Amino acid sequence: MADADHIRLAEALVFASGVPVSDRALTQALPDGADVAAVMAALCAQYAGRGVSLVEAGGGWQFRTAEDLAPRLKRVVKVPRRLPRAAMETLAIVAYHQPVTRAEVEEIRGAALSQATLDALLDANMIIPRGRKETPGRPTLWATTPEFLSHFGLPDLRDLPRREDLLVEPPARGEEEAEGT
Amino acid sequence: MADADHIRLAEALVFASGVPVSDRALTQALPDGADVAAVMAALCAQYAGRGVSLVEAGGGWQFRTAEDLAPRLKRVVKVPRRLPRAAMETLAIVAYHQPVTRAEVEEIRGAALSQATLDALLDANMIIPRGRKETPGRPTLWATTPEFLSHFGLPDLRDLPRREDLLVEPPARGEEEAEGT
Amino acid sequence: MAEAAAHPVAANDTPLAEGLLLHLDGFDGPLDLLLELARGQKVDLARISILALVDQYLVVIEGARRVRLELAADWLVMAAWLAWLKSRLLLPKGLEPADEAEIAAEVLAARLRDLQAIRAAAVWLGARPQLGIEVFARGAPEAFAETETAGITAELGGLMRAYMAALRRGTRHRSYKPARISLWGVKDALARLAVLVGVLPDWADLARFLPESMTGPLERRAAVASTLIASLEMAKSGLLRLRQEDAFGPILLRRQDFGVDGRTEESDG
Repeated sequence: MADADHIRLAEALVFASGVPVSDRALTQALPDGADVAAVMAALCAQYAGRGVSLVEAGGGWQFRTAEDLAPRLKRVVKVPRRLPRAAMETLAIVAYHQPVTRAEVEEIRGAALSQATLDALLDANMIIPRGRKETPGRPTLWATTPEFLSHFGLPDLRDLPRREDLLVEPPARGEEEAEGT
Repeated sequence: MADADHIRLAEALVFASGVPVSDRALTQALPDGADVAAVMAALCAQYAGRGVSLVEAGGGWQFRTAEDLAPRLKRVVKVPRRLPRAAMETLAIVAYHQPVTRAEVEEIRGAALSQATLDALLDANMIIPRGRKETPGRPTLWATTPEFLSHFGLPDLRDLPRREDLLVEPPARGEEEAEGT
Repeated sequence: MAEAAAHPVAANDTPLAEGLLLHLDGFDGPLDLLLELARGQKVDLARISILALVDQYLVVIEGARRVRLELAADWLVMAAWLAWLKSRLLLPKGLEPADEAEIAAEVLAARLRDLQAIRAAAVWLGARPQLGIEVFARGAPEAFAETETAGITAELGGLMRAYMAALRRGTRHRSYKPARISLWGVKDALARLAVLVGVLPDWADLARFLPESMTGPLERRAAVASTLIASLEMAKSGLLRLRQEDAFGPILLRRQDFGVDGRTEESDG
């Protein structure tokens, strides 16, 4: 059973932070011997069904507004624009094939990567250079950032769906296009 | 009795807001006829005794870490300084064009380089003078330090991302090189 | 069906030129169009008919060229490659060129499946609640520690953004000089090929017939496209032979073995 005091402390720590709080940071903050996993599970349960929920994303824990409130919050809060389709596809390629060069991204999409797309992904802090490929010209390798995971609410890169699962049910093209525009 | 759904929405709103949320703003955001006072009283009660509490301050409602926990959190969260934008730009230019004079940095950035920016980079141990350029006035040449590399996780300057991978259409290269001499 | 209406290209009749043009502009390149056409076949992507796909693509490109003569090079390169693929696929099975084409067709199908998977992944990602768009983090985070003055926080992504911002600002101050673009046309390519093919005794890579002075990727792609079209033109009139070992591999050309002198009248002048 998780200690009520530990739960309060973890709650305060994660609530106060603007970015996800790692298990390591929690272990440091809680008294020695505290069971971080049990504490976080208990805290998760306490927030179930509330207007704010505790999620694991991007290498740590973070409180976020509940998903179902999105339409009503959007009316009040000003939200930035979503990434356009080309940027989302490029991001998906980087996520699945990282580390990957620009030429490889272009090869898979069969289209050149535009400056606008590259800028949008860099500005949104979704991708980051991660070394060079040891081939002629030593092209830059790209990878996703921790913010990418955090932005899409993914605990880890392993939580991306498997390729086979993606190909099972092709999404309706109509919807997709409506979203892309 | 306050509606549970209204409480959730109010909770999410106060949580997501960067500034205290006034009763007026809450009235506007909640459905018509919602009893804001009752909603906020219920929400306050929900947070009583938790690691976070709902307080009325600064003309509105906001969440605050429970006062008794603040001292225990202090040791953990560290907020390192961010380099200002001008400093980051200057550092990037020095990294790519080193050794480089101050005038050359200004030329590339298209903006004057203040002494404060130079000092900030020197203080952070990111750049270092590396000789003088043999032109009239013998201006100081600047280069990056080994700390710069380790700070950005680069094994070597050769591992900086390729310029051509950052810019799909490089800005008029010939011109720039001619000016760089 | 909305799908059928949106893609008149699948019909037998000449497609409506205007709708088609709008359509082509909406695609992110030839592979994107091919995938859309393949999905129009409404079967598992593993079982699409490559021959039907080739026909549909060529119809679209032909239609587009009728309305707009200058079509981006990559559309034409793909068209030429698909035309080659089709000619080989129609050969009786068991012949070496036919087997080559089978492999090339499989490679193409695999690329389409890869793109399809990525597109599905992008849709999956886009459907997730995104931070700052659908769900929101604490608006007013509380920082507890005294600022650590010794350390700085900076990561490579920020450094790159800063560099690009600096370069952009820097170049804005310079006066704008439009870059001169001189593209290598089909006529140029025909003339050059006619001269060079006669000199070469054996198979040679198409890339060797490109003009030497090409400054950028655009010029290069244009030159590849026009040289390819020129070589197809010359192959049609029996002046040379074309060969490609594997899909997206180098295109090889050689003078027709017998009888015909590779030189044309223009090249003598």
